[in-house]
Amino acid sequence: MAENLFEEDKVSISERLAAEALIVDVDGFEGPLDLLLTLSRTQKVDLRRVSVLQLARQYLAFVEKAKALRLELAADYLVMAAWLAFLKSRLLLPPDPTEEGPSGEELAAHLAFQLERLQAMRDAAARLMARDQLGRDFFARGQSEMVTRVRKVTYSATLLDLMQGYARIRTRDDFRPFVMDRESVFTMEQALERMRGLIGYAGDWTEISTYLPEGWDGDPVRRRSATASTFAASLELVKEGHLEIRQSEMFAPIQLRKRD
Amino acid sequence: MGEQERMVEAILFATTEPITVRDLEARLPHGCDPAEALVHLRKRYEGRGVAVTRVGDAWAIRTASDLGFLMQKETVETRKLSRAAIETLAIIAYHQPVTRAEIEEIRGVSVSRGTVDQLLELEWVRFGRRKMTPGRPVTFVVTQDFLDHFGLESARDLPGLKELRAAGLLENRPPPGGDMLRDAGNEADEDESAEGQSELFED
Amino acid sequence: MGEQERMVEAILFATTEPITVRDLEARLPHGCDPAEALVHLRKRYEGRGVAVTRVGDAWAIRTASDLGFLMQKETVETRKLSRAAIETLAIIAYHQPVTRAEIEEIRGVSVSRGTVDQLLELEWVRFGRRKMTPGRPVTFVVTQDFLDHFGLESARDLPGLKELRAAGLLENRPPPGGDMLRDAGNEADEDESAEGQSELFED
Repeated sequence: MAENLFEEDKVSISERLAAEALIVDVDGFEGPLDLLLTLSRTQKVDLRRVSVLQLARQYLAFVEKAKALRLELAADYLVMAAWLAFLKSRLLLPPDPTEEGPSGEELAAHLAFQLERLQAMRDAAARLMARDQLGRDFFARGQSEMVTRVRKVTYSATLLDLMQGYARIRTRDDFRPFVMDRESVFTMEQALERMRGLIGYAGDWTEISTYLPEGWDGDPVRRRSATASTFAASLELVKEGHLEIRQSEMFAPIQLRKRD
Repeated sequence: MGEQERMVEAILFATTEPITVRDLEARLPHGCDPAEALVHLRKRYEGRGVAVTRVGDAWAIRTASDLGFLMQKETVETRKLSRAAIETLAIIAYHQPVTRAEIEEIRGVSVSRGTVDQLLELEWVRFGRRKMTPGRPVTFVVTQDFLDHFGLESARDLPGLKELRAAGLLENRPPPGGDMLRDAGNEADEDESAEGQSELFED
Repeated sequence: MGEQERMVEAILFATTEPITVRDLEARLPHGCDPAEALVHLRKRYEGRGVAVTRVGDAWAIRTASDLGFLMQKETVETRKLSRAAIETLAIIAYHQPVTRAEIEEIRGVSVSRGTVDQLLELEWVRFGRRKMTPGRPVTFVVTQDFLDHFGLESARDLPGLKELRAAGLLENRPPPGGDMLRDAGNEADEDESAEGQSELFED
């Protein structure tokens, strides 16, 4: 009990500040592995000797804290939490000889390896960027000389141009089946045939919309096509002298009547 | 070699314009004497492939005059390949061996003669085996020059659609409102509109 | 000074881009041996204001890097790379040829589209050979421009490469008992896992 209190005290101020910084900065992490790496720094040991068990506890505590503060954690943070909880139980419980799969130690060793490798790549990146760089520390020729004017045109293109070009075509291609789609088109021939069969019954003025074929009045695309072709067919029938057509004013209903 | 000479050498090499003694003085650390360094440097380059030469009241490093013949190849004008040519080239690379009719089908527009001629002239594509289909049409394939130019080991190493998508070069879905545009394009099946349509969907 | 050395010197001075031994050979009169001339030339420029440097298979003259302070005027503002882009670049350089999935495994986070796109656009990375694993995923490798930019003779000269290799940190060690972590990670990102699956069925 006394020891616990002592521990609590030691943790205070600086580490608590660090923990709070973590919470506030959760968006600043590039995924759970990055967060684990940051947490591992508080252990102040060589990454090869990092205590994965302790790390798992720290991570789970972090997730709990984030939950308490009602911070939204991305799904992969929660997946990692679940995995670490599983790992923790494997590390703490005596191994069950009947159970299949890797031991807790193996899983822990791999996680330690991943952390070490990520840290190594971070260091490598820093060393790379610290190198002398062209255009900053050392320089290419300022005046590339082209003395004799033999004009020869060459064409250049980068792989990126090529791929973007291809992507452009293929994106268009994705829509192709739709572009070629003719199912929703009611042709004028179809409309004419239909109207010829129907006009025998059109004794009095009747709205053109009633002549639309069945099943073509729901979907706007189909409706538009059927309306256009029915109208065109009507005009054709007027021209042939079979029909009369009228409209009282602009946008008013168009009406048809059989011509005797 | 004196430190000042080194510095003058580096500046002369890297500047985009011939540089005057006064400008050199301004760029060198305080107390340097570029005029003297230039004299030494000039002597050092005597009889070499390049020379320290005076251009008006400024200085530059230039190719030795007897070696001008080596520079002829350097005077090339590079132009960007047209979009039609790029697209045609891409289709050949991804679908080879491919016939002209197939290219037209994929692009949705007819392929002008000039486009293919240009690619043939660049030696980026060549004629492949004839297809065993009616008419035995000729096919196109890409060349070793093509692979060299684009830094590919083989045409199979070209990234696929999924990889293009992953690299952000290909958008997953048409932009919202794409339906309407598509219908509009549909009504006129001409080359022009197909071309225009693809531009609408681009990016 | 040999005539061949003079000619190589003139050509190297005239261009900004590194030039390959093969291109040198093509430009020099028949029967020249640029490789040998380069060895001499390189020695001749040791300790000078400019240096003959090797960039992959190519050669270029660059100013000595200790004189960078003189060149403020020539500096071009380079686009600032994000931390993700820098890390991804380092991973590609040290692990090449490396697949996107491997990069993600090392970083523990999915690689955003823009990141690879940016590196491709800078021409610091390019697509390499496909991996002979299921799905034949495309790989990334670094380019000559990358080497040139960071003053590296070859990718083998990357700082700390040997130590990293000796420590086993460049290995692609599979997790014990299969892809637990990665599978879990994939579930979080539907798009990504769908991609992984469909890649298996590609071709």
